[in-house]
Amino acid sequence: MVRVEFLGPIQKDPLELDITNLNELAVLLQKDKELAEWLTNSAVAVNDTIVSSLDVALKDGDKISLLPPVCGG
Amino acid sequence: MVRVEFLGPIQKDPLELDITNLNELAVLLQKDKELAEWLTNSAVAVNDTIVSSLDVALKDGDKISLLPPVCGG
Amino acid sequence: MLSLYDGALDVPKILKEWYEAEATSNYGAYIPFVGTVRSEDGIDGLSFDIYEPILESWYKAWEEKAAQKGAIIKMAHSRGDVMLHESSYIAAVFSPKRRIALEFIDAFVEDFKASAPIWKYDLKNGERVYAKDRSTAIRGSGILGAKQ
Amino acid sequence: MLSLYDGALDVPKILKEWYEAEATSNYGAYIPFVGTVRSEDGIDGLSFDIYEPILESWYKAWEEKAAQKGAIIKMAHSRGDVMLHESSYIAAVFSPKRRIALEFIDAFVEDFKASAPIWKYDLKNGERVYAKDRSTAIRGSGILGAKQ
Repeated sequence: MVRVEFLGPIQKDPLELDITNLNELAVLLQKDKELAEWLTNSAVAVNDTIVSSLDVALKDGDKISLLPPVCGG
Repeated sequence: MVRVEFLGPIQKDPLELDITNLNELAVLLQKDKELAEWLTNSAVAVNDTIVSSLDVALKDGDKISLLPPVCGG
Repeated sequence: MLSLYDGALDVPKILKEWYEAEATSNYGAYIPFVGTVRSEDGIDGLSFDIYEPILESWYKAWEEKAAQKGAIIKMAHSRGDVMLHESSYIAAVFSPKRRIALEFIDAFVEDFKASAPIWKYDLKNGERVYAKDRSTAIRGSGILGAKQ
Repeated sequence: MLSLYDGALDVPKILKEWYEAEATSNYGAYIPFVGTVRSEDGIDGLSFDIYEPILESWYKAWEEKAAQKGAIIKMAHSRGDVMLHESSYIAAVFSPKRRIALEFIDAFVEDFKASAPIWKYDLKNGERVYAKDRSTAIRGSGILGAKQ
């Protein structure tokens, strides 16, 4: 199982999913219409490291975070 | 008479000179060998405004300042 | 040093602590950048969410960039609500020479704005509204939105 | 505001006074640049001469440039001796937005270094030696040296 967290303004509870890579995650999340815009403008971190492609294998216990557009300061 | 002041590290007392323009001042100061280097690297102000050429007429009571290389901060 | 505070920053106190902490470190230049909540669009204040694990790794990478130039950085940021004319952000650089400090503070603050995992909300009429229009997508965003 | 002090600056006090003076002026960005005397070449400290009439007109021109961008500046500098690890210079900009503040502090500090009528001396072995090699001729210098 991997855990998926939605950060900042994305109003969605964490998910526990049985997936092995980020492509599977994309397919699953794209079924949720409320996430559509967030998927196009959020960055993705695996175990707190931002990744730049979906070619990432996942293992049991991994944490995935969606980071929507930021504005610190 | 105009007054000529030497600022910062130029170790020279002020002069009171009877001149009518900066060209005359250049001729006079160039006779002082100790000033030779300062004349090449100092800026010139007339009544506290820096000037960019010698084509400046002087009148009685004007103040001329020589400003050697600076390093504030 | 990265410090997070609940609510507004005590700017004079933080600037003084940082200055005194490096008083004998032989840095010739100290440049803090202080961000303060402005009155605009009728807001009462701002509010911030921070995701600390990634903020810390982002900050650590900037510490290393600073070290390569013989410089150090410090940063403070608010969590939660910060009202009008209060300050929520200080970033600072200390370096031996001024050019490095002037260039570094600019790059550090700009990358903070573009990359640090902090989300801003307007406090207005008792609501907390995501400042979507002023927010920036982190580089590499959108990969989950591409059609599979 | 241009403030000249005999000897070292009380940096925390000045940064606090400036911050508090503009606390409700609705500036989003405050960037002070602090210059501190570094230990190098065996000096005991630095010493400064200032020619105030031209410093004031130079400063006034920068105040006007700042006003054109909706910003304000403040500056403090030491006269006379400032010892190792003490500070002699603070320049600051306040502006509504960060880009203007970041660009302005850089231009303001660099022009200060190139143009402000202040002369620096090393304090070393009880002597006060003009820091000739670190000094910059003001733009337009040398006109009196040209052969007539």
